Amino acid sequence: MHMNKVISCSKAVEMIPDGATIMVGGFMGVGSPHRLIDEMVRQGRKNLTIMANDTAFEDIGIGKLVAAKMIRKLITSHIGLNPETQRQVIEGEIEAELCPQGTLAERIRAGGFGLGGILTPTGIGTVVAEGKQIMEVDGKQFLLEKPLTADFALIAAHRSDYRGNLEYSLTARNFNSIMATAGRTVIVEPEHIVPTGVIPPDAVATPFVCVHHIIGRA
Amino acid sequence: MHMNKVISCSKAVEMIPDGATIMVGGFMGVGSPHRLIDEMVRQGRKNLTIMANDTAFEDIGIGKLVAAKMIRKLITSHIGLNPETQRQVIEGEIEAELCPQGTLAERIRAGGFGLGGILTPTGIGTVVAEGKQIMEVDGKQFLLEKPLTADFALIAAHRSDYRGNLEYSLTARNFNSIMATAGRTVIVEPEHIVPTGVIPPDAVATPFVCVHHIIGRA
Amino acid sequence: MDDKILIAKRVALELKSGSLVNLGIGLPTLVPRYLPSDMEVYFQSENGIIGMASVPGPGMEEPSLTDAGGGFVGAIPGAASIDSCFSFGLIRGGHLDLTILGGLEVDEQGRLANWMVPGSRLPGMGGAMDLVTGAKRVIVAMSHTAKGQPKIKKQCSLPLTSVRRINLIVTEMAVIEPTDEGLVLREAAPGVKIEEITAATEADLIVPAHVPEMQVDPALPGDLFYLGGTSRSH
Amino acid sequence: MDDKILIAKRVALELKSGSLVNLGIGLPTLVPRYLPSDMEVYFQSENGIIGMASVPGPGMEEPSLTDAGGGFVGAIPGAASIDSCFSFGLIRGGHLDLTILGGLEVDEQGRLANWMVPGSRLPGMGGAMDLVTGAKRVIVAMSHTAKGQPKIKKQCSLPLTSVRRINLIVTEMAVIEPTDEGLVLREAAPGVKIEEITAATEADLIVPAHVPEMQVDPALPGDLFYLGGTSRSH
Repeated sequence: MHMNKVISCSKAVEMIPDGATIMVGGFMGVGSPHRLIDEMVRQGRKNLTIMANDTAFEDIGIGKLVAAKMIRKLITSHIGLNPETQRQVIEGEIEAELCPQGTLAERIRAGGFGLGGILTPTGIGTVVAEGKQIMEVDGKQFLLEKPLTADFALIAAHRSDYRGNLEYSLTARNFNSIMATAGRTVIVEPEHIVPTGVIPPDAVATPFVCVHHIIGRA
Repeated sequence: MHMNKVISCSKAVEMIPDGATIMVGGFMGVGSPHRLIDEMVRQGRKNLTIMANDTAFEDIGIGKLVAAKMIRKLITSHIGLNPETQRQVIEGEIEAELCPQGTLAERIRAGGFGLGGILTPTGIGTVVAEGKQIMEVDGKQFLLEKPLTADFALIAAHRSDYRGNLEYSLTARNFNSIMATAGRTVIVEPEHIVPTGVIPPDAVATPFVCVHHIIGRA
Repeated sequence: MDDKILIAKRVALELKSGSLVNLGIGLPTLVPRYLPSDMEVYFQSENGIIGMASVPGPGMEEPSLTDAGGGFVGAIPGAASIDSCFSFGLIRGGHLDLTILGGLEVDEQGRLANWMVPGSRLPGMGGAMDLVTGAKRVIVAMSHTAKGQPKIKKQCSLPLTSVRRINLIVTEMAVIEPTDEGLVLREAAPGVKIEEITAATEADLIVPAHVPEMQVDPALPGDLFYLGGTSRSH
Repeated sequence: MDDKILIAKRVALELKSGSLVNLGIGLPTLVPRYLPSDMEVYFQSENGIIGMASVPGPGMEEPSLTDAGGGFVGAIPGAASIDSCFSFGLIRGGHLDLTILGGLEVDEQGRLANWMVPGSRLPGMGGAMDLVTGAKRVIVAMSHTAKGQPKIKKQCSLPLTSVRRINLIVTEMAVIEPTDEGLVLREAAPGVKIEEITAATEADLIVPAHVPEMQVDPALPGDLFYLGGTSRSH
């Protein structure tokens, strides 16, 4: 017998307080935890800090959190396909930190893996470098970008076993497997839950030790 | 029709000159490219710089390169189970740089992924930190460890397709998938070669674009 | 010939068999249409697929297989899925042979600005900064002017995407190569005079004694067929 | 009771259900034998498996499933394979609840030296530095003395593995906890007097008014059964 990590969507969202810092998986809505997002909107959280690649579209994925004005701060690489996010950012309703996509992914990984930051050539000589430390290593310049962690990581997966081993599907993987390492509490919304042992060790993309709660069938 | 990357073991080793810098996959011989190593010994390379987790045992894996006195410099985390490596290092025949295992893995990844180095807490306050830069990030100290790349990465895999998509098996994965990103020429020795398309996209651990040559059946 | 198709056909000549290529949104996704059928080029979409192809046909869209704009795509046999760290590791680590991007401005040193217009548009840089900094080769495919104003300028007025010098600019008027000496006019589009190019370019152009005409195949298809191209249902 | 078995039985009491644990080579691999059967503890081997178990039986060894010493192991249903970056990412990133390691020396500040003896043994640190620096909890399981000399010293004479203060020392004589105030004697082994412990310890020990006796179950098996334990054929 082993611990059952499955909980309901509403119970999971009840754990998340106003003001929480939350990583949300997905890329333009693909591979986002849609049921968790809908439940967040239903329960009405506010003042959230959201870290995510993008805010999708106005009526899809993380865009719904924007539309419901639940976000105080946003760390993201792209908001160009969501005019409402741009409006809230330009009008100062959301404080936005724009971060190059590859840097964002590495910063989250660094947070999850205990590294003090990353040294990247991306952003050198651009506005992204403003106020940041430049490091010279063997004659080349790199920007020091700091690690990111979050109170919660809300991720989506294709399959989970009852222990929390995860498989992803194609481009729905994106930031999910990385965020799974960097949330202090990691909640996964899988499309399917299978008996433990069904996912072979080599097919596991996120090992069960990273996952704290699994959202059960609707 | 697509390019066929399969070559013979002897042709592959002929590409490697004396004095080359080579990453070799494997952990205590498990997941090492044994046929490539045997062929290296047969063809008799010298003055090699080898980067590998360990030197296995005297008659297994990388230990054979040590026994044949082919190594000038070694960057590794552990030589404790190979007395001949210890002898050559203590007597100055091999110049050894000992590196904590997690740091070694990240340095190789940093080399493969274009990062300027890694910032790790591992080694702070120990002999490993001597001569290295300490960075303070948000009040915590980290050691700057530099990236590693190599002329060649010799790796082992469970299956390859003809394009070079790779799957690994259990603990035979270890450093192989990481080194596959960091060698300027990457040569894989798979246990099996399968038609392209047989390994599904989500099962690919090393994408084909990282692999330059595939060793054919013996 | 449509300007976009002219640009796409010319850019297609720069692609090499066996190379890994990333295409920006819009014009760059027209390029694959104009590759010789015996050439195998691998397309990476930075959201996590290597071996991107078009959707095989209507009704065969897969919700978990999209490009960086969220449009449905397909995949070649032997495609590989990767996470965002691996995807950008390939880009930053020099594994990406070529990226083809649109541009808002390019300066005399060959530096690109393509990610924001202060005060009016704040889309975020997405993957553009990593792509321009890390790809082995960067081709900017863009219209030569915008609203009659040159886009190739002495200085970019917009924020730079990277300080890295890009490798080639292809417009409907010309092919221009940024070099140590400056911007060199390499080719002129069919029927376009060199004076017209220099007049439409704010930056100084180095004009060699002989500037050949841009060679593209007019027999290749002339319809706007984008890789991906199948929008999502939102 | 054999010293090693006593230590292993005592360390086993420190493990918690649902936790992720890494075991050093040697003595620490005795510990799983002494866990209650209803407790589920997950063992990581840093060479890339989470959910390590013993080989299910003779003839069922798998060449690609080994521990960090190269010995054959098994895996629980729902085990996961990971590469070396992920393995040490878990260790460095605070995902590893506990590591149990052998020790050569521990100093008065609770700092461990366990990876080299200058001039005579140069094994390399392997994963030890990452483990001691990164694990949430570090237990050192070792003999109290070596050749009659104390291993718990005022200062380590050997190079440190990490400056991080370890959490607990378990020997055949005592359980000792490094704290802000110094090394606190928490338990004495059955039949061992406190004076014997302080005499065998070079570092100052803080001895509370009441030092309970180490409680281990003598009914548990007394044979040396190591996790892994199946050597390779070299």
